[in-house]
Amino acid sequence: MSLGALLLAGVLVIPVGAAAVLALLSSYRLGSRLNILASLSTFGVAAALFRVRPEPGLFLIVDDVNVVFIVLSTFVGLTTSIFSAGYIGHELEVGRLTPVTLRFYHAMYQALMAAMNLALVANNVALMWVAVEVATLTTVLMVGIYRTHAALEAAWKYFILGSVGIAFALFGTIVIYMAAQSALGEGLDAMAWTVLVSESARFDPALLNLAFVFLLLGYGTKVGLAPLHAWLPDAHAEGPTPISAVLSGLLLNVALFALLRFKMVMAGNPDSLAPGPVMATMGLGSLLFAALMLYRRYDIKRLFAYSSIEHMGIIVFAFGMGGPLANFAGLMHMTMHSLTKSAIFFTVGHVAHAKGTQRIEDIRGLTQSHPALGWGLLLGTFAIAGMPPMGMFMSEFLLVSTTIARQPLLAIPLVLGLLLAFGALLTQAMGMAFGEGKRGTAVVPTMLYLPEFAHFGLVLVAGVYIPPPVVAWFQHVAELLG
Amino acid sequence: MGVAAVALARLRAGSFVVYGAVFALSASALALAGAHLIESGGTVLRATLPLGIPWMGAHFRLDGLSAFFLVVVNLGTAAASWYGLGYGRHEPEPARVLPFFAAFPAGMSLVLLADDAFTFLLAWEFMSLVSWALVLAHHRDAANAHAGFVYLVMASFGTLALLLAFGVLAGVDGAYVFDQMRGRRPDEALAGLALILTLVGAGSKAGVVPLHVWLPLAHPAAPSHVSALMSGIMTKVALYGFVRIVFDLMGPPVWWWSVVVLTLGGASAALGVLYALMEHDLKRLLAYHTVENIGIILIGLGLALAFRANGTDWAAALALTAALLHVLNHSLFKTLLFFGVGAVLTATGERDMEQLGGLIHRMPRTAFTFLVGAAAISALPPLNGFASEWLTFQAVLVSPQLSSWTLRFLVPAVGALLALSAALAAACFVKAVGITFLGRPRSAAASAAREVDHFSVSAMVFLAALCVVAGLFPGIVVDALATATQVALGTRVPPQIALPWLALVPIDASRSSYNALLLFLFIAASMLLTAFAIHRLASHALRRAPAWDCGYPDASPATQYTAGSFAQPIRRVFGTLVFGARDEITMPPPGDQRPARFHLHMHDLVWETLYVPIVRAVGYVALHSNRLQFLTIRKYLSVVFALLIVLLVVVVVWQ
Amino acid sequence: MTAELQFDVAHLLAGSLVLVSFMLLYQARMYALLNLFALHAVVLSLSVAWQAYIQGAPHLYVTALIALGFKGVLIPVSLHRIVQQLHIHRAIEAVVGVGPTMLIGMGLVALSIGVVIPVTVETDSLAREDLAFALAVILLGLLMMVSRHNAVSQVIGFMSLENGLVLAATGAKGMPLVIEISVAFSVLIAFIVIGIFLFRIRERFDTVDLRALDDFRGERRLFRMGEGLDTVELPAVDDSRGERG
Amino acid sequence: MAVISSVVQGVQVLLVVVLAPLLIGYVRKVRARLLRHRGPSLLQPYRDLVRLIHKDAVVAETASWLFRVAPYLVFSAIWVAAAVVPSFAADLPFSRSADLIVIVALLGTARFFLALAGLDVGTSFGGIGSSREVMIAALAEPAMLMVVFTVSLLAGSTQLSSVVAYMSGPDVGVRISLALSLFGLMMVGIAESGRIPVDNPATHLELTMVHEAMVLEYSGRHLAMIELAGSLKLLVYLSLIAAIFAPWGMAVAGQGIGSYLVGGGVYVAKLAVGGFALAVFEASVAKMRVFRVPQFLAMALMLGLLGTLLLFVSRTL
Repeated sequence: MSLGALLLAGVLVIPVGAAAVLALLSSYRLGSRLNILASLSTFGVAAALFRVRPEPGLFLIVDDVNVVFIVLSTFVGLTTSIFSAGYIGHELEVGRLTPVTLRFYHAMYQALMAAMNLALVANNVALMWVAVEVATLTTVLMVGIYRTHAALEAAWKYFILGSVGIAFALFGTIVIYMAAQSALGEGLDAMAWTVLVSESARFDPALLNLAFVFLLLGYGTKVGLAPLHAWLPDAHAEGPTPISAVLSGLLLNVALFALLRFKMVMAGNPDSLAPGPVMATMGLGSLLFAALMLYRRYDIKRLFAYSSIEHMGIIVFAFGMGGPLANFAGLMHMTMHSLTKSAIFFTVGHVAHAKGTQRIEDIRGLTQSHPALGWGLLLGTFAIAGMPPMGMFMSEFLLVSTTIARQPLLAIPLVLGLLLAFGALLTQAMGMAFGEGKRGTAVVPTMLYLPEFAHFGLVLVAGVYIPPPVVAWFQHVAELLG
Repeated sequence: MGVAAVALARLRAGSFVVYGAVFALSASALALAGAHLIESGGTVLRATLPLGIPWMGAHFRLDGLSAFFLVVVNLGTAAASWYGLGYGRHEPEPARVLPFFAAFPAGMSLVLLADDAFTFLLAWEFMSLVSWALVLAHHRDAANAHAGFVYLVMASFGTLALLLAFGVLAGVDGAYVFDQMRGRRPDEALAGLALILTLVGAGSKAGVVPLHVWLPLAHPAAPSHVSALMSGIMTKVALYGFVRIVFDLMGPPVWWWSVVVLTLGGASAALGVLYALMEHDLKRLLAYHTVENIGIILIGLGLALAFRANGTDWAAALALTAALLHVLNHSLFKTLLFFGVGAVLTATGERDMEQLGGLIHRMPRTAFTFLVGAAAISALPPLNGFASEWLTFQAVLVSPQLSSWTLRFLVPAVGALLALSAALAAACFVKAVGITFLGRPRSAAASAAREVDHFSVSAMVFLAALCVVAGLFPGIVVDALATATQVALGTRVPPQIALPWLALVPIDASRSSYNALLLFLFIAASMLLTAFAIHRLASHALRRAPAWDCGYPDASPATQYTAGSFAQPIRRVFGTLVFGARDEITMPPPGDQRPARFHLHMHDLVWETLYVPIVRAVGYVALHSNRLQFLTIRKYLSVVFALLIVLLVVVVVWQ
Repeated sequence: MTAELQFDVAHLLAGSLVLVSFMLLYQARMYALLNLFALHAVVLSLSVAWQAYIQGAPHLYVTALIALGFKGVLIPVSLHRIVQQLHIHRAIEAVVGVGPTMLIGMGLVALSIGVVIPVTVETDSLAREDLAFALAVILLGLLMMVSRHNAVSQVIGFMSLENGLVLAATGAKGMPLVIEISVAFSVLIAFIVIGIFLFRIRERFDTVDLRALDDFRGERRLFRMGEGLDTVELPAVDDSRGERG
Repeated sequence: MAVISSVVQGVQVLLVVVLAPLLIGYVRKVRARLLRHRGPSLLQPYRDLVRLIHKDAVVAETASWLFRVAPYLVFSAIWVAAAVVPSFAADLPFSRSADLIVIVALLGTARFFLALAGLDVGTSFGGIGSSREVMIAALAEPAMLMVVFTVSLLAGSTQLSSVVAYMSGPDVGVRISLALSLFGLMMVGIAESGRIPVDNPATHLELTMVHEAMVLEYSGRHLAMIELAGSLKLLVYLSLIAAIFAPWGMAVAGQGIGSYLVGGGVYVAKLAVGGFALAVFEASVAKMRVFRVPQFLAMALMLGLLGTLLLFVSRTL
């Protein structure tokens, strides 16, 4: 068993094992420590995958397409675990969580990590489907963890819509298999994504189209594209903040990643329906809709949940546009968004603790009362709005400029959406950051700022400099996406 | 960018060090840029860093044009930081000013040095962001928050427009480096689109009507030395963007481009000064004057475009030189004037003219420098403001060279607007100086005012001196501009330095010439002569007595003319048209005890007709799109179902 | 036995599954609905078993057994008990009348066939026909979910949808992981049923017993669940936050 | 050569100052005669000036240094402008240093400081005066610039000497534009030098006065300076009109002393005619309300602009 295979196994086994142990562990302090430790080791192993890779198998694979996302998700998993260690302590004091639920919480957290890693490294489309479903179910359980009516409602809504999405995705997968099986014959080959991509030219286009429609709707529900987004805001708003961070930062990415793999399959087959226009339309729709919804938000977490929808819209639009520039922009935007948005949710969690509320009206003058939080929130808002020198500026630069050059008419709604969203976020963020702030409210220990500012640091650097290997991977994926 | 690094590194050491460092750095940068502008003779320095867009890198370039604007930026920055050494002490929350003050000039210089679209826009937006933070330095004031919001939204709107323009110029294969763009020649329609987008983008930052609404809100909100930078310098950086893109990057112009530019310029010039006349808040007044002067510069640029499209490059060089000269001059006196207002603000805590008066007795130095600045901005010879407007008029008078009939009729009309705005500007500054500094104090604060610290005063004196020098020796400045016009047009105006008595002869002597130095000498000489003669030959006795005031003087300062009453005649002439101004007087019948009341109703028509509807529409749609948030799960499922059916039908139809 | 006999039987079974879906759609009484669903499951397991037989794929028998035992027996019984315990209305009120529902259903079947027709028949037509029927069953199940107010009938709609999935999965020759998938789905459905039981859902999914709305946060203060904005008074388009000032 | 021309320049500089009061006295005299009065003697303005100069100046306590400097500044600005306008001889050395636009601007400078001085003491009258003054100027200056445009577009130069050369040359025909701008310039001149119907130099009635209200606080030598400056201004406008629209008989360098004498005679004759016309006009119209003045000047502005635009038509026809 080669080193690469060991590493790959590590990425999956460590979280699973940790989940088992955490389920048994009663002390929550120990639990949170172990949680961090497990995430750290997972991240270490994943980072090692940059250097050594296992030879691709029919079930699991590590290649240019997913390695960046594996490392990214394990990294965000690590920082989130650090954040949640501080966060749940406060939750216990307030009494919204009990040690028992915390046991469950930690176990689920690691299970979620395992599921997402599996979804990323899966080469077998059915396996990927299973992994995504497991991830969804775990998040459903965690969203409902507060047992409040609102939380249960959110979880239930998420669950029902999610299950329908899962069913669609499964049907799509089956049809893909049928298409492949007629060309490649029965067996695992017809489910191995690598084979699908390379052979898709020989598949039956009609079946591919049918499959893509269902896959788009199925995984699109997870991505949170309007009008399939209904679960997303409530799930973000009512669940514990670390989970909101993971949802926005990682799960959306994973679902989108699954979608991308099938887009590559479609791209391989000239006769099949071009997925581009459909995706571009849905992306623009989500962007505009979410941008408008940002204006009348009263709950800070819901606000940023809608901004996630908006950005998923941008990304899907980018991939819908296609072409080297737009695809590169989309990939870059995915990465930047997951870093930024999770960092924003960290900040929001602190803010909610410091001010004791999630209502935007009740949060005022942060830069005065909690400078680090206030400026952090502003920094996050600007990063998410694509202000320089943050990373999203580069992706939006590439996307907008290539759009006007290729499809001038599409540039209008795109720019309109960006501007609307920016205006909304700016009003809300300025209202919270400036003005007269009440001092004396709870203070947050500086050490807890570590994760968010680590993320912001990365985003800032990426805005002006991306290491060449990452660029090479992105460009390779971009060309695969066609 | 070095400015930011160093200054931020030393931030902890307090405001003095920061301002000192910024001063030192900008002064040295000024020296370098100036040296390059004069000595280099058009050589171009390039640098490429492995930053920015990976496969492209960040390109930087220093040529005559950017060198000239670097001079403008760093001159203003040096003055502002020197001024800040004194003014900054009164800052309640320096931590909200210092880092951004240090980063702001860095952003502007970066814009000037950028040589690819990405770096350019990055620096551009960074500049907006930092200045936004400065606008919100006093964030408790709700008005400032509003100003900051409007400003940043307008700024990012402009950036998006520029981004689109670059997208058009860069084409499908993304040629973002400026050299590649120069290489490509987009067809006429696309180039026109790019021009409009550039005009919107750069114009929204420079404050071109009707995109100027943020300017009178944001500039006053910031601390005064920052207002000076924003109003005097940043708007110029925006114009640099316009010149760089339109003259340098885009291909040969088409005649109708200049029609657009000239129209907007004329509108900005006239409307800006009218707004300013109606304004009694000193900083807002100055901000509106920025709109006016940007309009004047834009007229120059439009003429340059027209002549270039017409093939008469010498005239284009003249017009562009006039515009650039005015860029420099306006940066000088606008910075000076904002410093003066800042001094008044520190001395009295008042920005509202109606509360001021008589300051010339309390703060003579400030008053004098402000007077110089006012005379310069009102284009009075022999100061610098007149030199550039004179050149612009000369450019207007070359218009018979144009072949397009539209332009032949448009240009004199624009010239009329230019003349009108010049006259109104003079009126406006008679008001500003007269009500603020002359007469009798209208409030206790004004009568208790004291002259400000030496740093501030010396900064103002320095700028005032520059205004005079640049006014007396325009020829030298024009020669220095030659390298800049070379970059933009490939030609220049004939060299001036060799002319007798340092005259200014843009075309040839029989056509027009202007000699500020001689004029100044004559005026000074005759003044001294007459004064001397009269004092010597006739009486020089002087008696002080109470004001006569036609026989019935009134001690109360309230009986003086106020800014509002001063502007009333002009308001009656223009206001009803432009602002829908309506004054309503309720005069109780004789014997009635009630006091008579006077109400003035004015509307900002641009704001009300252009912006309010947009805000309303967004609010409405946002409100009503919320219905989608609260459906039942079954309804959401139905939506999903419907979408599925639609997509399936699409597939069926497509197959 | 000849190919066409195999084909005919498979066709028959799949077709009858669609038929049962229609009956589900038509059925308006609770217990009858449950029995019909049991029938649905039985037909499914039969067709799966038949597929196992003709494809010679023994693992499909497992799937058939799971379908029969879990969905044919376990779920219907538990649903019976839930209906009794929660005193759910015996009559199911539909959103749209039966007639229109039927028409829509017809349209859906036509659509699914239209989608699948262009598939070039280098694959054996068996898979193709199966696919068409499976798609029809799925769409009908979804239609049932959106056209019924009653929670139980919505669950049943979902499960019939899932039956369609299994039908498709088994129809695809030699598809791996079919068992895992069916197990996974059974888990999912179990979750739903338990959820209904836990949350005491009487009528609709989204009314999770709204008796005590005490600690509602965020939007809920201004917007009540499941209601449009029209019934809720909002601050007028407010410029105070700086759009206009 | 250069010596002669600079001597001539010097003569002109002195001549304008000497002639200005006489012009005022002449206009007053003619007007008085038209109104069947005898009127004061032609030399009365000189006497007034001398008297004022020898009185000591009374300055309000609230006045600042600006108040005392302004009169000299105003006077010398207008004086320089007067020295540049060709009166009896063309292309003098000064004229190279300032063209028509500069002349307009010089008058503007004078007005700027005078208006400031009006505000300096802080009385209501000064305020009325200067606010009305700048309102008038805000329309008069662009109108004048339009006239300048027409003329210099026609002559292809803003240089007065070149303009004179062109206008006295052969290729200037009778043009509608010129007529329009002549009227425009006349109206501007009337408005700017504060004559009836725009302003009444002889009144102290607060509702009507503009210029007088502005200088109300002045006395002694300061007042003398301002009076002299005012009369110079009138002279400037008259000689501008003369130089542009009636450039005949003007001496050109190198024709010897005789031509200069002739030129001087012609110049005085032109002034006499202009002053007479002004007096007749003033005697025949009534002072208009302050808020009809803008319409009067807007008319002038329209005339100027119209002249400029028609120029293109007539030139291409």
